[in-house]
Amino acid sequence: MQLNPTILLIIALAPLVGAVVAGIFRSQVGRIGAHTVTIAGVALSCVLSFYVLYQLVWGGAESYNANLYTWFQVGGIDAHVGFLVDRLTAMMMVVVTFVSLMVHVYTIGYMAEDDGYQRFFSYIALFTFSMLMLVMSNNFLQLFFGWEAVGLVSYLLIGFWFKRPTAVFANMKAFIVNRVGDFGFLLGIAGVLYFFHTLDYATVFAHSEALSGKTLEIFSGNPWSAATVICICLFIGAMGKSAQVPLHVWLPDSMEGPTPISALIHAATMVTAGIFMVARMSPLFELSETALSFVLVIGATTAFFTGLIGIVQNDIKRVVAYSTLSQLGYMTAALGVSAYSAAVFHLMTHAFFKALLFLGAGSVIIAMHHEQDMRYMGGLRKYMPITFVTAWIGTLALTGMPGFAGFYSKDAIIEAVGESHRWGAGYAYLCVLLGVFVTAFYSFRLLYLTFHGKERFVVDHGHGHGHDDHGHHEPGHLAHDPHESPAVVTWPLMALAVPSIVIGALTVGSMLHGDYFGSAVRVAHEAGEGAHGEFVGWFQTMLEGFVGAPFILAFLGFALATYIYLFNPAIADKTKNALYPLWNMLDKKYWFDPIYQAVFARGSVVLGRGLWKGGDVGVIDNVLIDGSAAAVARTAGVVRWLQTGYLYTYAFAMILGLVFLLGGLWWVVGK
Amino acid sequence: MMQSLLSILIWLPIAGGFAVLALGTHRAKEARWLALAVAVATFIVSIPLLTGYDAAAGTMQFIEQHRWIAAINANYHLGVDGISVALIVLTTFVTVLVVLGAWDSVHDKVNQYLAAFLVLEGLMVGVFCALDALLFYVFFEGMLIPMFIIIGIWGGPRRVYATLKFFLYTFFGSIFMLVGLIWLYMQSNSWELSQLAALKLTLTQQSWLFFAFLVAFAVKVPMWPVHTWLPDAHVEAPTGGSVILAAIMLKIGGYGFLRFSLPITPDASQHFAWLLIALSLIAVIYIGFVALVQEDMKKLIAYSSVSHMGFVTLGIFIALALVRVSGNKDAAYLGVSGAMVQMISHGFVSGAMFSCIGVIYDRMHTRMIKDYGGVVNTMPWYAAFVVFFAMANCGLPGTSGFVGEFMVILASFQSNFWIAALAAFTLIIGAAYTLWLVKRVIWGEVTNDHVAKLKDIDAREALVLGAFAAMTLLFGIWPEPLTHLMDASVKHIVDQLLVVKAG
Amino acid sequence: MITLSHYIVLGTILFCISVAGIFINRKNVIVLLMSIELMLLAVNTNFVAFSRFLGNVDGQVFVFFILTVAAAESAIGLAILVTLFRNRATINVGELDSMKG
Amino acid sequence: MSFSIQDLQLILPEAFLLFAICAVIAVDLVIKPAQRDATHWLSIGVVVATLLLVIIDRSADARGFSGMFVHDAVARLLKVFILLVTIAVFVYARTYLKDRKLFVGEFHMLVLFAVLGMMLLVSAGSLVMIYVGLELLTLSSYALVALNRDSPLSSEAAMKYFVLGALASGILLYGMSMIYGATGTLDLQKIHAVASLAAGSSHQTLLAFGLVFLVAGIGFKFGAAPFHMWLPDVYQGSPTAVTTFIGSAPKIAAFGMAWRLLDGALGGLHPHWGEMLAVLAVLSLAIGNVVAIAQTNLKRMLAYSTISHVGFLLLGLANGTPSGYAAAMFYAIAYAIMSAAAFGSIQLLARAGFEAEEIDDFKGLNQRNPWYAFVVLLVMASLAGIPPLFGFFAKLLVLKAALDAGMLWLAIVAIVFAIVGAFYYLRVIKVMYFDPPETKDTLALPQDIPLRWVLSINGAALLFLGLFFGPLLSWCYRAMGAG
Repeated sequence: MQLNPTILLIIALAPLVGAVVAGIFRSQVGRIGAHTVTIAGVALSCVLSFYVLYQLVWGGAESYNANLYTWFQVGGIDAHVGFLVDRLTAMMMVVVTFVSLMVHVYTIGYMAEDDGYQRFFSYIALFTFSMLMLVMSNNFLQLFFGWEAVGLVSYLLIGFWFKRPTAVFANMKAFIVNRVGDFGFLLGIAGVLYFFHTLDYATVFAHSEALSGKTLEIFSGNPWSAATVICICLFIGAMGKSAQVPLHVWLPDSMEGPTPISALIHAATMVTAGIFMVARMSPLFELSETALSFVLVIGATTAFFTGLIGIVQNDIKRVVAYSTLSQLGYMTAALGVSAYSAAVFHLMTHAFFKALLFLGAGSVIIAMHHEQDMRYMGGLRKYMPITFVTAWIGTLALTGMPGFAGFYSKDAIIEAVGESHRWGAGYAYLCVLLGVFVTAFYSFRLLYLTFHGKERFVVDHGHGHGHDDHGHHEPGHLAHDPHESPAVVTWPLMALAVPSIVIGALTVGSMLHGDYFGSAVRVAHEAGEGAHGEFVGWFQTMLEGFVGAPFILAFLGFALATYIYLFNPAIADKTKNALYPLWNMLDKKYWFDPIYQAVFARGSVVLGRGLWKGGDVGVIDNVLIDGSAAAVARTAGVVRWLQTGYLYTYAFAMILGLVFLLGGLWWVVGK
Repeated sequence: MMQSLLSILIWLPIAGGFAVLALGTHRAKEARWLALAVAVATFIVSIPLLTGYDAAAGTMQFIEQHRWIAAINANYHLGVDGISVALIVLTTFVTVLVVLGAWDSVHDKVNQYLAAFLVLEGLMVGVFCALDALLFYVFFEGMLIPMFIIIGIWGGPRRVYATLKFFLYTFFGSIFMLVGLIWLYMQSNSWELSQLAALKLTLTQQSWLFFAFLVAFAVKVPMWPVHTWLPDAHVEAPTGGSVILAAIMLKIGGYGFLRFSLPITPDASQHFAWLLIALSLIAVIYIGFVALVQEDMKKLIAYSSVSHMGFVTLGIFIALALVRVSGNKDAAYLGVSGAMVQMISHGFVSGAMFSCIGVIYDRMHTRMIKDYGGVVNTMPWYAAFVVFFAMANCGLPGTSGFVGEFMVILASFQSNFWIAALAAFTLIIGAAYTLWLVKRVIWGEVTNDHVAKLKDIDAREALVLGAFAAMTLLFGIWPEPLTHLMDASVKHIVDQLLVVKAG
Repeated sequence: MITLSHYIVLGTILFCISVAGIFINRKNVIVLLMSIELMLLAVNTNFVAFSRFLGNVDGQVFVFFILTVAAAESAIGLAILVTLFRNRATINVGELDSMKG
Repeated sequence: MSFSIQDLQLILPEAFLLFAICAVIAVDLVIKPAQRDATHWLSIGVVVATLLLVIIDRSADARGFSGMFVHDAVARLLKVFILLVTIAVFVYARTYLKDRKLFVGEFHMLVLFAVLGMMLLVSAGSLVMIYVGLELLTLSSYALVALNRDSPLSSEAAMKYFVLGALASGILLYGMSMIYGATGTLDLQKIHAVASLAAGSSHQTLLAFGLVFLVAGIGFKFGAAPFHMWLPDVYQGSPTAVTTFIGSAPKIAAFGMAWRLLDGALGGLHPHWGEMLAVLAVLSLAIGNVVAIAQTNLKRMLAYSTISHVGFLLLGLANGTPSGYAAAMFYAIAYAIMSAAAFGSIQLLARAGFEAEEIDDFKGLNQRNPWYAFVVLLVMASLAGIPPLFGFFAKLLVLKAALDAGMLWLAIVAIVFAIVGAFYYLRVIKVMYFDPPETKDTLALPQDIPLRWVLSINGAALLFLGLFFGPLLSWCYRAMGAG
């Protein structure tokens, strides 16, 4: 049977309608109206997404691929807007709409006191629309549209509190760094058009083999494999969006935005767009070993080194942010070893538990009156039990506690990387293994610093702070006791906690070992696909997990964290001083930001000023334009004095002319 | 009516302009309404052009031909193809918005101001539909005086320098074209563009002509390095002047390339395509960096205009490289269509940007970025528009700003990876200068109490900006109508390129 | 025997003298008027000589015209001279430079 | 030598003009100074009548008085415009002269005589006629320049003009004598028959000398560099009314003379005088345009601009083909009309005790009187050669002629200097439109209705003739017998 296009259209447009209503008529609809309409929209598309998923998986509907309308048609080249909905898409749709819905609800509580309430809802609804356009696209053009549209919304949301200089810097940074990625992405698309004469997925993937053997002469003399060039270009786009080293610098800063969007955009959905895209493009990537190795190395590097930074962060959100970076690294590494399904699987599980962690952090932040520094927290478990429990669940999922969602996906990735013989796999394997340890360490550190230990904040009653002042008071001082967040906040936490536990166990079979994705992802040589050995069922796998190297490493991390932060906090500072250079390097995040700032930002400004003052003003204007004008004027000033005013000069000039003409004629006639 | 539609489009605004002029300097109110009426009427009259034009054919339509000067057989010969139609409607549309935009912001000699714009409108329409080289030249040059006056009277402090620079620059460029045209006339004894295009010319002759035309059109576009009049002109010009300048006048350069350089000197154009491509890329990148460091908002947008127009010339001349060298016609269509879409889109976007700047200039009387900051706090709706147009300016998909650049980059890749890469660099640098501007002007805390006193846009301004925004969005989401309108004509032009004229 | 060329040379000499008189003299305007008369004289000489040697009277007729016009010319010249003197109280060529550049 | 009635018919306009002038003199003698207007309107009437006579005369081309007087299309065309421009000159002059107590009969007499001279000049058939017509024109001009007897500048200008003019006509005459000596005739046609510099042809030297002297004389009449020096001083020194006259109509006459002499008589020598004129053209373009930039006095600036325009005109002439002559003729007419308007507007602004001849005197004219600012705008734009104004098409045709003659580089030079030239015309527009007026008081324009109307028409004509110059152009072509 065929999927109903109208349903798909509704799924995509319902959030957009909500966004427009809440945005344009913000004053008319008011706060209630704003969140009602947007939540209604997102809820609708969430429900329908589940329906579509059901249809595809159990309803036996074949995947849908059709154009809505022609975007442009020039000569033989045309571009369309349309939907391609297969199981991969459906899964993404579900993840996106579900998490988005949770975040919408959560926001009611989180932004309760913000006067940008309607604006915020309009933005996140708009984001949902853009993200859906991205995942549902059936061609590269629309993909790029969604790609940049989510970038725009992320720009707007990071800078949501536009009064904060840090926020408006962060959003510009995010957009421009993403643009660096899109630069490559666009070239990739151009390459696709060049070699396939179409932007339509189906056609391109169907003829992807046509690409093998084709070359592109980038540097005259040595032709490169076209596939490699195109795939690397496309992947550069993914690096921007999915914050892979060295284009990761924008993601930590993006935490300037309100926490709900950190959960939605910068953890669950948008940042995984890169992963999704590469998985989508698997038919192309499979054509280029080089490109895949590139992907692998980048991913592994991100997975380990950004995780390290998480250890030294004190801002609760930033810790989670760095863990996100590291997890994205895992997914990318999985892609690099052609374990697309593992990557997407991890993408899904990660979406749930990372959203959970972020929202949990947000809940803590509410309780702490927008104090985000963990050094002023501690012992919160007794104030906010629900948040406490859910946070634990999220952490266990993240660290890969066997049985929890993260375990299945992460193990699959590690396994795949381990089995791979691709160039760089060895290095990658090392990275992802160590990464497990690091992940466990910073995750539990976060838990302990936040919920356990003794309270490091003082509650000074009396001068009544309202909730509305966003932590302008001196750090660690609260107006009144922290308390559990309202239901609209805790319900989403619980709602996300459930999948964080079970989703892995439920889907591992079909996603990794079954043929869930069908033709959506294509793997050239079976060896690439991870864990294709016998599948022994989720429970068995869990049990095996307890003896696997990853679990041991994770446990070490957990143990170390427990020892240091639960029992003997003093060690933390001791080690810090002992390993100061290392600590400093991590604290400075490997000096990426200062270097980029100095080289690119400053550099371009200096260059621009040089070109402007030197080239435009200096040479072209002053010398050529005004210069010649001045020259003419000067000549005029001189020549005019030939007109002396004396009769005899005039007469003399005439005679001179006469003689001159005579001479001239003489010369001519003489010849 | 239909058969003299173009004449009406040309002479209605001009006549209206003189009527407005005749009202005298003291009847400002009447002048505004009359001018608006004329502008709207012209726009309405231009609608049949869209509906009545048979895009599938792509030929010259709405032809009007009368003897003008028998002695040198110059004709009053008008006609439009898809390209002209698009540009003409753009002209009539933008003029309405300019008249509206000037409603409260111009108080000195209102009638002359509006009259100048109406006359200008007529002349610009004339440029876009003249099929007789001499007639074209007359319209082309005729525009100088009104613009000279507009910048000179209602301009900023350095207006005299700016307007003289503008005038002499353009005059310098066009007068070489004049010599070229006369020479052509002597070869073919006709001013008919079609006849000139049919003329057989050696490569040397073509090269001379090519450069004669190049000077004229490169100055108008403007291409690096003859662009320096533009920033000054824009900075000093009144809002309306900047809008018209950016939205339409610059297009005349690109239009000229398509109408003159390509058909008349195809071989020379191919021969020197590399040069033009290089200049276009310089415009995109070099100017991008220059725009980055501007302290004056208008100057910044002016430079970004230069940078964006780089895509127009790139698209046009990449097509030559494609169709002549690799015989890749589809890509060539893509390039030229991209150039055209870019022109139209830039008309909306840059016009909108300058209108935006005008809005706050009317309130603060400064264009210096440092005098602003945190405008969003006092003018949220305005800020929304600015951010939207800023996104369009850095080519966000979904806005028309993206379409043209996208097509041109795709086309360039078909010719050479590096050309595409350098062109695509605009994604980064364009975002950088635009968003940095937005950051410094719109976001942040209110920086000074002038900003604190700002009033948000009123209905009229909202109407103007809204109209621009609607167009930008429409062609961003669905450029097909636009490309369809021009497709056949573009094909026609590109196919002409295949004709080797050099005997 | 005096040939045509003698007359031509004479005319030329006269002409050159008069021209020299005009731009070498930096003193007196009257001298300029005289030089002009001299120039016309040179011209007349030419015409007469030519007409004589060509055996064609037109030249001599022309001379009458020239003489007549010359009279009128010098009349006007002197008149201008008078007004000049009235206004400037000088007829020194070197002082007639209030307009220049 | 035999008079026939046809001969008299040929010179009917000139004859009428002559007697009419005498009549005007007589009338002017008897009326009281208060009734000077009578003389004024009478003079205008005379010119109009003459114009009518010229126009209605449909008789075929002919040569009268045994070839002394040529009656052909060119002559008729030139006369028409000489007379038209003269009418404008008279109208512009009235108030200006009255304000300065110069509204005297002499002005009218002298102008009319000058007109008579020009009419004879343009239809001269022999060197004698050329000389007589020329002298009649120049002598009257000398006197006109000195019209303001109490002005040091005027008399200085007059003296310079006189001396140099006399020198020039001396040179011209000397040239004529050479030609005469070489060809043995004064009749232009006959000269044309025999004159040639072909090697070995008789009297080569004489002819060469004669040619050069003639060209020099013509150059002076036009005011082409390096024979231009008189022009700025005379334009500046003489009363604006007079400047208007000698700056306009005589250029048309000068073209007539040049054409009769160079083409009519020495056509065989075209290659040589063509090159000479080209040289003069370049010099004039350069000096005229460049030096004009440095001027602050509008009259003087316009004088230099005249020089540059002469440069353009000579380009057309140098081409030496009928179409080239037609272009040059068109240019001469266009220029005469433009400069009449230019000087006319100066007179419009001038008041008693205020000459309005400095460029700054035009400051803020747009605020004080938009319409006349617009007229001046038209004039300046037209002089600068911006379409769709008359001046542009004049330039266009001349450039075409230059290219026709293969003088590409000359054309390039011409346009480069045209760009330079545009600058100083724009400066006038700038002053009128962009600068604030120096005095707040409302501009007191003379209540001289004819002046206002004629000036407006003259300005509007620049636009109208720009758009519809076809008939005039084909008239020029037909007159020159060009295709």
